[in-house]
Amino acid sequence: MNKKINNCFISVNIQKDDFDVNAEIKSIGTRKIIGGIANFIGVVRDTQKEKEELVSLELEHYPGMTEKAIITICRDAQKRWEINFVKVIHRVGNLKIGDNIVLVITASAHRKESFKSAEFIMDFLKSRAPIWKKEHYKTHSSWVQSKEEDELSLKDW
Amino acid sequence: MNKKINNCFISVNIQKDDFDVNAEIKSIGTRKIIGGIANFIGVVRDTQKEKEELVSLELEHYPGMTEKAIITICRDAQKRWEINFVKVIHRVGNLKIGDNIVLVITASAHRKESFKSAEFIMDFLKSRAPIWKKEHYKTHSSWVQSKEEDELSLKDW
Amino acid sequence: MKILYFSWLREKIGVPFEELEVQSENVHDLIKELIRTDQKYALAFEDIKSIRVAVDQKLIQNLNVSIKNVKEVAFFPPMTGG
Amino acid sequence: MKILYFSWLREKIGVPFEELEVQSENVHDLIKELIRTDQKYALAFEDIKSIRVAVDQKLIQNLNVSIKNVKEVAFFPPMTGG
Repeated sequence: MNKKINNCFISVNIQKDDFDVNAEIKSIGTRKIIGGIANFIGVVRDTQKEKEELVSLELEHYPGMTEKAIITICRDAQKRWEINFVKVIHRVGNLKIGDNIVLVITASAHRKESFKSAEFIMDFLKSRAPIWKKEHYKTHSSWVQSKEEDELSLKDW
Repeated sequence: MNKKINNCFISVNIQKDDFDVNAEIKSIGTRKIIGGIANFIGVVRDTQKEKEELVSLELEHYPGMTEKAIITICRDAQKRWEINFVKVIHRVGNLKIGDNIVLVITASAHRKESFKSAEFIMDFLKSRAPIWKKEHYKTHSSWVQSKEEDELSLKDW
Repeated sequence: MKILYFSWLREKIGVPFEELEVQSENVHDLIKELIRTDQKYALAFEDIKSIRVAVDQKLIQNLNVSIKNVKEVAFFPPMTGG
Repeated sequence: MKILYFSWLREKIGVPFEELEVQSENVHDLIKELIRTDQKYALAFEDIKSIRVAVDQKLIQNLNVSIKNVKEVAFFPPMTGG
């Protein structure tokens, strides 16, 4: 889903496939007015809450709404900071430890704006994008519970 | 220059050549405990302070000291946040509009720690790494002046 | 109306979505209506505070939101994206 | 002792570095000693507040820092990295 609002290009993809960071950075296109590109990659890690090792992380989402919800988050970021490019790729399906989950790229004339907007988008993705994670272990599975701190951290923005 | 302190791998390179973000992210190696990778790429932009277009940006540095100064910044970041990997590549020489200048990668178990440490390192690079920029235009050249705001922003940390 | 369930709510209800003719005029009544039809809904909606609702793919804050002329209503636990 | 200059200071002095036998015991005196030897130093060090100093590749905050047994002293304007 691609949108261009107030000279800010917003692109959101929900996909099973992995992403190529170089290619996504290249997709920014002309860099004449770009001074800073902030990137964040979320990675499947073993939270080590359980005695056994994580076998896989399953990501379920609400097709249609996920894209819209993320576009809304990106637009909110774009209202607060002067950014020229936002790209969000969120993977769904079954992932393994070390796999990429999510990519957020923001590009701006200024480093602060790119950093803040990427951090803002990541914070809101956590509890505003209709995506749910399930951890699969050898002997059992459990849905990841939302963290109160994630919801509270939104109030700092 | 590579160092490993308290389980944090720190790598700093000053080079003329461009960098490959994918390759640098791959160099993190094992990702078992990594949940977030923050990246920042600084890009040569035309600040449009002058009537004419920027022809090139020349970066001069203090060989030997630059690496040490950046390692010190990375170590300071590592004292404040739980990070497992820091990579800084700073280019020197003659660059054109749109060229990459600097890459900062930090990897951590948690997204906040990786974001904050990357932002911290970028802020300190601005006025603590012995690097100087000269803007070349068709008819004249001028050294980039340090910004008071860059020095002041360090006090927020 | 299309009613969708995600995450453990989907598992408790047993289907990802269902097409239902409903009488209710708002979300609150819809939940009560569902609970009356089958025990599985009563179990799924037991802890209503832990359930989030989207009406036509928009998150709502209040169960009194009208569902007249609405195409889909989705129920799910707090999101864990990112 | 190796004395290095960077950015516009290098341009004003005309060389990136020079090897000098100096008498001074601290940075402050070294600057005065240089200024006595040639007009170009006087011009380069005119606005001393805008000049940063590194002794053996470590930034110093105070010009009274000793330069005894020091290998290199570098003078440069505020840095503009990143």
